[in-house]
This record gives sequence, C-alpha cells and structure tokens, in this order.
Amino acid sequence: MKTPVAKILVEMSEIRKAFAGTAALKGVSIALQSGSVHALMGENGAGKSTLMKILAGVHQPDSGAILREGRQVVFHKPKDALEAGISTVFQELSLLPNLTIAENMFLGREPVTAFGGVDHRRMRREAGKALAELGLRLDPGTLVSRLSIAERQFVEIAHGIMTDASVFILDEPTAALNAADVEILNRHIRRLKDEGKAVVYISHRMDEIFAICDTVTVLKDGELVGTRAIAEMTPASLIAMMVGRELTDLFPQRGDASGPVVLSVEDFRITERSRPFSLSLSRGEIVALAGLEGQGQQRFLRSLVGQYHPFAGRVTIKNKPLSLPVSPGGGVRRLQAMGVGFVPEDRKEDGLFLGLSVAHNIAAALHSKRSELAFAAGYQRLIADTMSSLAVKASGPAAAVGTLSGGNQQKVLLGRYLCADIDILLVEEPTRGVDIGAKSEIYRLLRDFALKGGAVLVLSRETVELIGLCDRICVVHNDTIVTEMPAADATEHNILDAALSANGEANGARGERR
Amino acid sequence: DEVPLLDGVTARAGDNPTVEAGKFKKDAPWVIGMSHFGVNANTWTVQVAHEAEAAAAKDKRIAKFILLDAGFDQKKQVADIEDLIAQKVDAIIVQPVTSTSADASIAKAVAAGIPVIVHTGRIESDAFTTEIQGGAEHFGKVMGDFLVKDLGGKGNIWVLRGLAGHPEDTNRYNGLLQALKGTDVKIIAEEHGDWQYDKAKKLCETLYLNNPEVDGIWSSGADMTRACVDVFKQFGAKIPPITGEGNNGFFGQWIADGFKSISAEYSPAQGAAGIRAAVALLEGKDLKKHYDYNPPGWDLEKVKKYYRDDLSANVWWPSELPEDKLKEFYAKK
Amino acid sequence: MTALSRRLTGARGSRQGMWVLPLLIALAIALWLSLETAQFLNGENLLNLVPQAMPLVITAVGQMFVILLGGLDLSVGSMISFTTAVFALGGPGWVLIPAVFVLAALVGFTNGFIITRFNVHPIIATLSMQYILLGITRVLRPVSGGTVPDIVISAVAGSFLGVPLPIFWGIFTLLVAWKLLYGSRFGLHLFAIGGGVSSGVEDAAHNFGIADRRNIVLAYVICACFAALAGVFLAGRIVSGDPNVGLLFELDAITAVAIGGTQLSGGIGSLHGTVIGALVMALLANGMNLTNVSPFIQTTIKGAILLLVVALQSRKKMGL
Amino acid sequence: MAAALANPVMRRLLRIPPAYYVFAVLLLVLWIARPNMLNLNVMGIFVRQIVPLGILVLGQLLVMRVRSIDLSGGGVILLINYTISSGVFPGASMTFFVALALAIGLAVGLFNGLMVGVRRVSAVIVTLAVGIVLVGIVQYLSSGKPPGDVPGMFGDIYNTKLGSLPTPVIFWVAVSAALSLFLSRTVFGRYVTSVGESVQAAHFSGVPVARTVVLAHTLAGLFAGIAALVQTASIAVGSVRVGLDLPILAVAATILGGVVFGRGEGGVWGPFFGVLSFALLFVVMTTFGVDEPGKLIAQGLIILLAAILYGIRSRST
Ligand SMILES: Nc1ncnc2c1ncn2[C@@H]1O[C@H](COP(=O)(O)OP(=O)(O)OP(=O)(O)O)[C@@H](O)[C@H]1O
Ligand SMILES: Nc1ncnc2c1ncn2[C@@H]1O[C@H](COP(=O)(O)OP(=O)(O)OP(=O)(O)O)[C@@H](O)[C@H]1O
Ligand SMILES: O[C@@H]1[C@H](O)[C@H](O)CO[C@H]1O
Ligand SMILES: [Mg+2]
Ligand SMILES: [Mg+2]
Repeated sequence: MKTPVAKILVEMSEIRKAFAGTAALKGVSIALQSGSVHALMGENGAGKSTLMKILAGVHQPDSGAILREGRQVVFHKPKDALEAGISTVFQELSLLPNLTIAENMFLGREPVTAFGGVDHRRMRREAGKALAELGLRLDPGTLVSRLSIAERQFVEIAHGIMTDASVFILDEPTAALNAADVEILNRHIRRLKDEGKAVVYISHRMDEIFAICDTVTVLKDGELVGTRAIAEMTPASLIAMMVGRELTDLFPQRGDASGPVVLSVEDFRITERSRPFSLSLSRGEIVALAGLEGQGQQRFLRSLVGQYHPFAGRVTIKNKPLSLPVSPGGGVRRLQAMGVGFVPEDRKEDGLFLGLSVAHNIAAALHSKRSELAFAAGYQRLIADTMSSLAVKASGPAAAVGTLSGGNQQKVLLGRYLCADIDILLVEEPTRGVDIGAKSEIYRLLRDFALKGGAVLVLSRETVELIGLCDRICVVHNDTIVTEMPAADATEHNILDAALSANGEANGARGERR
Repeated sequence: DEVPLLDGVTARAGDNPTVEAGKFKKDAPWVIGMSHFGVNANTWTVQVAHEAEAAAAKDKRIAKFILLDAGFDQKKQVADIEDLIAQKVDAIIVQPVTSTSADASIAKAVAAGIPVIVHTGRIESDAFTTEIQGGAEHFGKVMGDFLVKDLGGKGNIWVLRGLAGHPEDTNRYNGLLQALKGTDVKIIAEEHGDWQYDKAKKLCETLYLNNPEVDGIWSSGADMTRACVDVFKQFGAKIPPITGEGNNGFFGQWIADGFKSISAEYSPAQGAAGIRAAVALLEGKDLKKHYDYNPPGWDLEKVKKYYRDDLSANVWWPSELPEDKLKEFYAKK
Repeated sequence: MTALSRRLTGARGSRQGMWVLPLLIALAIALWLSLETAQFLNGENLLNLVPQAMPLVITAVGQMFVILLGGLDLSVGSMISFTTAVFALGGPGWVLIPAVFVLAALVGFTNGFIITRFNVHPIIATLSMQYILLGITRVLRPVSGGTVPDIVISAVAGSFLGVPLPIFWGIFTLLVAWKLLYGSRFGLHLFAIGGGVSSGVEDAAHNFGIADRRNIVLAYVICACFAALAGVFLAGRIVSGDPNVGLLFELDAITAVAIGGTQLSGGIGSLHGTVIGALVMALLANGMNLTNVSPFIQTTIKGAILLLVVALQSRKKMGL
Repeated sequence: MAAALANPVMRRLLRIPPAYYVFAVLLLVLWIARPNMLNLNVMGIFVRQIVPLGILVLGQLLVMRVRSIDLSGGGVILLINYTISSGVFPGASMTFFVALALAIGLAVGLFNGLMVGVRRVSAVIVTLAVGIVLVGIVQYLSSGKPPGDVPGMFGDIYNTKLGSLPTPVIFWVAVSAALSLFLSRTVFGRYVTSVGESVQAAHFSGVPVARTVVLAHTLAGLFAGIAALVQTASIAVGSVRVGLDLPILAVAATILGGVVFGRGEGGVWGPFFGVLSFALLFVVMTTFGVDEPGKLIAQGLIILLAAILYGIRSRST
C-alpha cells in the first residue's frame, strides 16, 4: 500500500455555534487529513452533528473559521460546501421519497443531455453501478418511498460516497445497518482512504471505530476533549475520554424470567406462503427478535399493531385474545388499552413530535386512555420524574424535542411508554443512534421495567445488543422463527449462522432484501 | 302594427333600421335558446329566468326552450352561445354579462343565420338582430332626478353602488351624474354594496356612524335600499329620501314607514319580452333593430297598487308571472 | 379486484399520482355524450371544445408547477383579468404582448420572493396579490371594453392549414410545460422540493445543494406567465378587456389540477393528469349544455362529479 | 442583537401573531382620525357586522390545526339561509330552525371529516366540491321555490343588546372563549396539537388520528351552522348567493392570527383578532372614503405586510 504524503484538507478552528441561546459548540477545532479516517465521538448532544453541519454548509458558525487546503472559506448553503468538494451523509435520513434511487443519488448534480434535459439513462446506469459496488441489487428506477429504512440508508451512503469529493462526512451511517452491511461500508471507507480522501466518521459503535478509524476527536458538551491516534487508544480509554469515567458494565444483570406468560403467539403466519411459528413472552422477560434485514421480524411486530394483515394466527395478551387482523387505524390504541406499548424505530418520522415540547411528547400516550372530552391532566410531576429518571438533557420540559440531540430524543420517546401504565413493551431499535452512555442507561431502564414485572419484545439490528440485553433470542428468517436460544448461550456467530443457513438454504447476506 | 314587447318598451327614435321582414321566418315548432348572464346572482335574476320560462311555456309553438346560465362568467357565456349555435337553435336570446365579451360569439351566431335578441344590458357592437336595451342610465337618472327635485337642487348625498366592474352599475351611476350636473347636490360618500343586503347594511352603518348628516341616499337598487332603511330605523333616526327599485320587501317598508322615495322600474319580465321578440322574428314579423326600455319611476301610489302583503320580500315588480306561479314561488307560508 | 382498483386510483408510490381514473371518467363523459346527443361528435362542437377548454388547460398547467412544490397560487384569476385590462389599454401588439409577460413575470417573482424570503404562507401571499392585482385592474379598466390588438384576435379565431389556431396554442403550452417539467433539471428539482415539503422535511432538497428558493420563485413566475398566456387567449376570445373575466378562475384551475391526480401536498403529479383534469371540467360544462340540463341543477351535478372523482382519490397522506 | 433575541421574553414578543399589531395600528389610526367613534356603542355595531365571519373562523382554525381546511362554509350558510327563508317548513318554530341549522352543519362537517380523515382525500378539493354541491342544491330548490322571508324573531334577537354590547358580539366572544378553553383543557385539544405536528407520531402514541380529524371537521361544520344562523338573522331575508369569499377570508384571518396548517401558536384569540382586524380595516377604509380599487389594494397590502413582518420575525427566532 502506498502512503501518499498526508496533507490537511480541511481545518475548522475555534468554531462556535449557539441555537436560541444555548451553546452547541464552544470553540471547537479539528483538522482533517488526506488518506485518513477521522472518528468524531462524544455523547449524545456533544455537538458532533452540529460541527459537521457547519462544514456541510447547513448551519453557519457564529464565529470561527473554516480553511479549505489552507484558504479560508465561507459556506452559506449546502451547495457551497458540495462545490468545495465536501460531501455529507447526514444523520437524519433525508432522501426524497418521491424520487427514484438514481434521481436521489444524482440530485443537485444531474448529468444533462445535449438538449438540456436530465440524462436519465446515464443516471440509472451510474447509480446501478454504484449500488452494485455497495452490494445492492436494487433497481435504480425504484422510488425511494418503496425502500426499507436500511435500503434508504444505503442509498444515502451511496449518494454521499460516490461523489467526486475529497472530504466525506458520514454522520452515523450505520445506525440502521446490520453487521454484514457495515462490513461492506467499511470496505468502501477504506477505498476512499486509499484514494487519499479525508473521511469523518461518526458512530456510537465502538467496534466500528476501532476497525476503520485512524484518528479520533472527542467532544463533550460542545467542547473539544482531545484528538488522539486510534492506535494509542483502547475502547475503555475512549469511553473514559467521552464520559469522564470508565463504563464497567454496559449491560445490566439478567433477571428471573419465570413469570406467567403475558403474550402468546400461536401458529402465526406472516404471509400466505410463510411457515407458522409460535412465541411466548413472560413477565420479567426480555425477548429478542434477531435476524437479517427484512426477514419479517418487523412485519410481525407491526402486524400486532395493525400495520399489516397477517395471514393466520392466534395472539393472546394477558389471557385475552387479540382478534386478527388488528385494525390499522386503531391498533396502537387497542394494544395500549391492553397495556401494550409499541415504540417505532424511526423516531423522527413515526415517534416524536419534533416541534412540540418534551412534556407534550412524554405525556402523549397518557391522554389516550381518557375520553376526548375529558380534561387533560398536566402530568407535570410524572413528566419531571420521567425526565430525571431518564436523565434527559434538555433546557426543560418546555424545550422542543427537535432541538435535542438524537440520544436524548430517543430517551424521550422511550419515556413516553415507560411512564404510561404499560406492562408489555414492543420495541424496535431501542438504541438507534444513541451513545454508549445513554445506551447503557436505556438497557438499565428496560431491565428495570422487566424486573418490575414488565415484559419486553425487542427488535434490533445490533446483535451484540440483543445478546447483552435479552433473556431469549428468536432468530427470524424468511418470515418465520427458525431458532430460539437463551441469550446467555448466544454468540454473534451462532445467531448469524442461524439467520443465514436456516432450512439448509444458504441465503447470501444480501439475498432477498425486498 | 307594432309588436307589443313590454310596457315601457319603445322603438328608438332616429336611425333605427327595420329587420327585414320574413328574414328569419320559420315554421313552428321552434327551439329557442337563451344565454342568461347569471341566474343565481340574486332573486331578481332568478325571476328573469322564471318569466322567460313561463312566457316560453305559454306559446305552444315553442317546442323547446333552452336556458343556459353563464353565472356571471364571461368565458362561460361565450362557450354557452357557441354551444347553442352547435345545437342549431332557431333563435338565441342573450343577456350579456358585459358590454363586450359576447360580441364575437353573437357575430358567429348571426353568421350562422340564427337571429340574436339582446336584452337587459347592452353590447358595444351592433352585430345582433334586435335589442331591447334596459336603460341603465335612465334608471340612474330617474333616481337622481328625484333626489335633485326633493332636495331642491342642494344637499349632500350618499351613493350606494352595485357590483364594481359591472356595466349595469357604471351606467346607472352615469345616469346619476347626468342628473346631478349643474346642481348643488354633492356626493359625500360613494361605496359599492354589490346590490346585496348584508354588504349595504355594513356600509350604511359605517357611513352613519361616521357622519349621520346626510340629506339623501341614492341607492342603485336591488336589496340595498331595504338594508339602508333598516339601518336608519335601528338608530331611531329619520330616514332621508332614498331611492329604490321594484322589490316587494322594499315596497312593504316604504308603505309602512312612509319615507320619501321613488322606485325605478326594471322589470324581470324583460325575460318574457325577449321570448316575444324571438317569436316575432320567427313568425316573420317586422321588428326594429333597437328598442329602449325607459319607463318612468314609480311613486307611492303606484307602489301600493302592486305591493302584495301575501307574498315574500323576494318578488320583483312588475311581473308577468301568472297568479298560480306567483303563489307557488313567493307565497308566505 | 383490489389490484385493479389500485391500478386505477392508486399508482400509490408512483410520482404521477392518479390519472388513469380521471382519464376513464373523461372518456366516459365523452362516450355518454356521443350516445346521448348527436351534436357532441359533430365537428363544429368539437372545434368549439378546444377554445372553450384552452384557458383552463393553460392556467391549470401553470398552477400545477406551484402545486407540485406544495404551494398554491390564488392570484392567477386576477392575473388573467389584469392581462386583458392591459391589452385593452390600446397599443400595438408587439409592445403589449411582451409587456404582459414581463408584468406577469414580475408578479410571479414577487409572489415567490415573498414566500421564500419572508416565510409567508403561499395562500396569504397570493391572496394578497389577488386583491392588489384586482385593484390595479379596476383602476386600469373599471368596466369591460376597449380593443385588443388584431393579431391577438386572429391568433385565437383564425386557422392555419385548416387547423384552428387554438390547437396550436395547446400544443405550444404542452411543449413548453413538458420541456420545463420533464426535459430539464428544474423540473426534477421541483419534484424534489415538493417531495421534501410533503414528507415534512422542508429543506431536504436544499441539503442536496438544490437552489430551492430560486426554483420556487421560478415556479411562481411560470405559473403567472401561464396565467398571462390564458389572459392573452381570453382577450382574443372576448375581444376586449374585462376586469372580472378571471374571477374565481383560480379555484377552477386548482380543481382541474387536483382532479388530474396532482397532490396539493406537493411532489406528486403529472402534466398529462392536469390536462385530463381540465378536460373533465370542460367536457362536463359542454356536455351539460348540449344535453340541456337545467341551469338550476348544473352546479349540483358539477359539484357531485367533482366530489366523486376526488373521493375516489384516497391518498396515503392526509391533509390539503 | 443575538443576546436580545435570546431573551425568552423578547422571543415571546416577536412571536405575537400579526393580527394583534394590525388591530392595534388600525385602532390607533381610527383614534387619531375619528376619536368619537372609539366608544363601545359604535364599536359594538362594527364588530357585530363581522360576527358570522368570526364564528366561521373558529371552525377554520380548528381544521387548519389538524392540517386540513374547510372551504364549504359558504355553501352551508347558503343552504341554511335557504331552508329558513324558503318556507319549505311552514310554521316551524325558532327552535326547530336552530336545531335544523345545527344538524345541517354537523352533517356536512361530518361528511367533510370522513372524507378527509378516513378516506384521506384532498381537503381543499373535497370541501370546495361540497360547497359547490350545497350551493347547487339551493339553486335547484330555488327554481321551484325561491327564498322568501325569515321569521321575524331572528332579526329581533339579532338586534338586542346586553348592556351596551350587541348580543351577537357577546355571543361570539362567549363561543370563542368556550372553544379556547376546550382546546387548552381537554384531551381533544392535545390530540389536535399532536395530529397537527405529526400524523405518524400521533398515530404511534395512541392518538385516534382519524377520529380527531373527523371531530375537528364536524365541529367546523357546527360552527358554520351557527355562523349561518347569525348571518340569516342579520339579513332577515333569503338569498340565492352568499359570499364565496367567506371561507377564503376565514383562512386569511386564521393565518393572520398565527395559526397555520398544523401549528397553532395563535390559539383561538389570534384568529379572533384577525377577524377584528378585518372589521376595523373595513371601517377605516370606509371612513377615509377609499374607493373600490383602493380598498382592494390596501387590503392586499396590509395583509401582506403583516405577514411579511411576522415571517421575518418568526424566522429570526
Ligand atoms: N437546529 C437546532 N436548534 C436548536 N438546538 C439544536 C439544533 N441542532 C442541535 N441543537 C442542539 O445542539 C446540541 C448539539 O447537538 P448535535 O446534534 O450536534 O449533537 P450530536 O453530538 O450529534 O448528538 P447525537 O450523538 O445524539 O447525534 C444539542 O444540545 C442539541 O439540542
Ligand atoms: N430556516 C432557516 N433559518 C434561518 N436561516 C436560514 C434558514 N434557511 C436558510 N437560512 C439562511 O438564509 C441564507 C440563504 O439561504 P439559502 O441557501 O436558501 O439561499 P438562496 O439564495 O436561496 O440560495 P439558492 O439560490 O442557492 O437557493 C443562508 O445564510 C441560510 O443559512
Ligand atoms: O342588474 C340586476 C338588476 O338590475 C337588479 O337591480 C338586481 O341586481 C342586478 O343583478
Ligand atoms: Mg448527531
Ligand atoms: Mg437555497
């Protein structure tokens, strides 16, 4: 491998930025070198995304300077940054659902034909090539609205890294990806690095940082803690740098899972052609649904709240039958009335009221138990308690949730269901985009919930999380549960094994995505 | 022998050619089409449609009477007339929305050999076959003359106009200006009440509260007079001389409250006159090209003769509707 | 069955919105008319239909550009009246014709500028513009009248090689709109911006480096210019200036766009759908006249058919 | 500047809906030009003129807060005016007519709500079409029986006063206050806020989204029914045409009052003052004898300038 002389492609110095009076960045400096992957770490709300949005031209700094190869530049808008060769994959998914994959990938820099029209043919060809390089077999003419979240994430990544830029910013690109997908992405990041590009990589997944990064900059509360070579660091020392303490136990102790069955699913068939399966969930238990992307685990969970019509099956909740199919409009309410809460994975689209207060977001599910015409209680006490027990970092209950960092948003979302009178939780991706400190807190919250007699069914792409958090793991493949194992015995390897080679058919990791 | 079209309608003096007799003569049964400027503008416009329909129903030789409604939309009137031509009707009656918009399509109809009768409005071209021009200036002037006379040629008046941009409004207003010329009657406030009760009521209230000192009110008719009278009654003030039009509700008010007024005549039966003109042309009778409808104003005596306590406020006088129709449409329960 | 009804109404998850069903409805109306009355298929009537539908087609196509952005332009009716009023001021065609388009561009620019720079809701910005333009129009031309340049009159009434000129107006309109919408980066960017708006991420397209404000302004300019084109056409048809000719026309235009499957929340719609929507409305008006439907009941029928077409267009998203 | 903007009191002030300062400025103008008109008696009469719009706005703000719109109000008003004045219910009592009006309003609102909330069709188009159908029904009925007189009792009530204020004005204030309380205190109010912010999030947090939208529209229909009663009482006679611009004006007043699609910073009182601003604007322009084109231009400019000012301010915070 040749080692070109590293040079500084971008330097941000003394960047300050405040939102409505609260400082998000208090004089942060960072230098990005060619041929290097630079990790940006820090707890939720540390200011990572804000720093990168400034580099991407989305926000303008209150003070401080950006130097591009030594020359000072000012980015008024994203286009300016793009033109300066800085390409970004944003943390929040922001593809346009009504455009095709190809159109999204070339948006803003479409090739044109001799007649001035958009060269759709070329766009599709090149998009198809880019997708193939990422191992995706998607038709570039597909509308993004038809893609799954993980597929969208990939398209977003493809859009970001298949550009002719020299600085690439990846803000939590793997939040919706599973291990196999992450490996594909890592290959591309290494390619960029070899080509002498500078890459900024933001992730809360420690293993990824150590696998591909060269340098790490840690932020805390908008301030620079320091920049180190990854080679000098260990996961423990990095965590210590981020949180100011060593995190000994990421996962809480498992509990006693021998309570009565509260949720039982029998002879459930997700689709007409899928094989039936059964599943039961007891008080005090946390059960995982593991598997590769798009194997039916989400479809199953969401058919319980009425989003999909299952083909057949019986579901009993606390000895009361749930008649299937559940109505799409009223399913969530129906389950809430039975003491079941559903936490959707996409907190921005489906979960939170971004423009409304933390208080409103937390109390939202509490009102639903009462009649429309009833007086709405204030729940100040409960809201304050929830905020403090979840350690939500916000200026107060009146702060708009959209201004909180990703991790704190997730806590608010969970808080909504934890404080409602609920004893069964169906959770999708409990810690997507959440930093390690907050992750640990969320795991503890879920375990406490189980210890107090609750039951949790979790769906996650992070296998390690499932192993550490849960009591039992059900591996889903091809719209059915193929294996069930106690989490204590599970390893990433045997889960992946089950997920891949179920029925003896060796489906490729990237097999049937759709 | 003159064809009687409507009381108050006379052939215009001066240069007024005669439509070549027999030019449009046709054997019955006939199909007559009418393009109404806007059936549902107010109760007066509804009544015009009813008067026309009743007149057409009375004549057994008219096999079919097609009424189209432009809804005050110039574009639609052009299309309506085209659609009547496409249906090859025997005569077309046009109540123009504006003084120009229908010109081209009227010319088209005449070119297709279909006689065109224009009434309750006027158009700038003379492409039509015959017209009964509802005298808007005359209407405004009758009202203006009354005020000038009653005020002794001196005083301050409010002017309540109809729908802005509507030729009927402008022409009535021009008639007022003619009457005021050379007098000391001054317009101290001028507003558009769109001929509607609610708008006019707001205006009169506001004007009154601004400055109740007014010697007379020129109202362009329709339902505005009634509104303004109600405002003065509400404030317990003396009702100044005010002009009105042949509306039964206004008549009742005038008789009951005894203020000074005049009622300019603008009969909805012009709808029937149009049918008679069309029939005359199809019969091959002689018609002049231009007829004017410039009837004198009505005083309280005449109003009392027409007023019907048993009918609702929404009937307009004079009417040719047969008694049973009047009862059917307007009887108070 | 569900697959069929999907096909007809849905194309859910397609970018064109629902246009097949309106097309079938247009065809059904046409079929009904040709069975019901011999006059419908008669050449003269078919030739009437083109100029009757043209102003709505032109205005609706312009309106579609801003609706695709999730915007709305309520000032097009006034723009049309204003155009005819300017024409009737008198003067040679070579001065007036460019003049009205410059003025229209200015009005559209003002709309777009106010909406993008000052964060004013399109309904408020364009409603204000509706009032202001109508006021100016009433100053220029208190009542209808005046003359229109001969060239405009003959451009509407005449024919070329036996083909009536309005057909060429239609072809011109569609070509220009097609080029803007499907043959340029601008068109794609419109869909992108509207897609962001309708999915609640207002600046999604902006973050892709798209000049969103400039494109939004341009869409309002295009909308106003198409309205002016409709105004020129109408001036030629009614042969005079008229302060009221465009009254409430904005509602007809919006309705036509919506019937054609374009969604008012932005990002979904099509040019052909819009043309079909305008044709449904024109066919309905013409058909009811030909079949001698009483004017007292025409409004109800028109409303009911609107209701029917729209009720069949259920969408995934709720709202405007 | 940044520090000043950061001050929460300052930020609050900057977010005041434009309706409030438009109202204040117009009041000031009137106070300078016609101080004698600024008394409760006179103002009461002016405000009474706009009560039908004011009540219609209550429904409009409700549906706009759940991201919908209702353009059918004009049709509802016309139909109710017709049923009361046409004599199709001879000898019916006042109570009957009131009940009938409310029933018509509720039924139309419910229909709108089902179409928008359950079938999810375009609210602009469906309510526009419903309005057209209602107007059409009146046109059809009036071909057989044109509208006539309104029972005298309507006008009599309309003209009463409580103290120095006209009853309709007090009624409007009371209904507005009731709605304001209803929205701020009940579970339904929270639902409205939730649905307005995000339909998806509302759904997943257990808000009955469709029912909320249906109810909002149904209430809007009810308000249109009430507006129709007031309007009918004020004209005291039937009509075949009613201002089609009424619903659009209601939208404008609502937005001036700080309520836009989905968001409701102006609450109920913002739009309330939006309506009052329109009332004052009319009075001021009539007082100054502004002619028809001038009125249109002034009205457009004032709405626009207020919206621009608000837009700049809300953007800067
Ligand atoms: N648009 C905004 N308006 C107001 N406050 C904001 C805005 N964007 C970010 N903030 C605030 O700035 C701080 C930094 O947020 P940022 O999103 O940069 O954090 P982060 O480090 O990316 O966190 P995470 O790991 O959760 O993504 C947070 O307190 C957040 O609430
Ligand atoms: N929502 C917002 N809040 C505050 N400031 C904003 C907002 N949107 C844009 N700006 C600022 O306004 C300025 C201009 O924005 P924008 O990039 O949209 O400009 P533009 O002239 O429209 O560019 P283009 O023509 O490329 O679209 C930038 O400084 C940007 O930060
Ligand atoms: O032109 C008509 C009549 O003159 C009547 O005054 C009513 O209103 C107008 O529409
Ligand atoms: Mg972040
Ligand atoms: Mg921009």
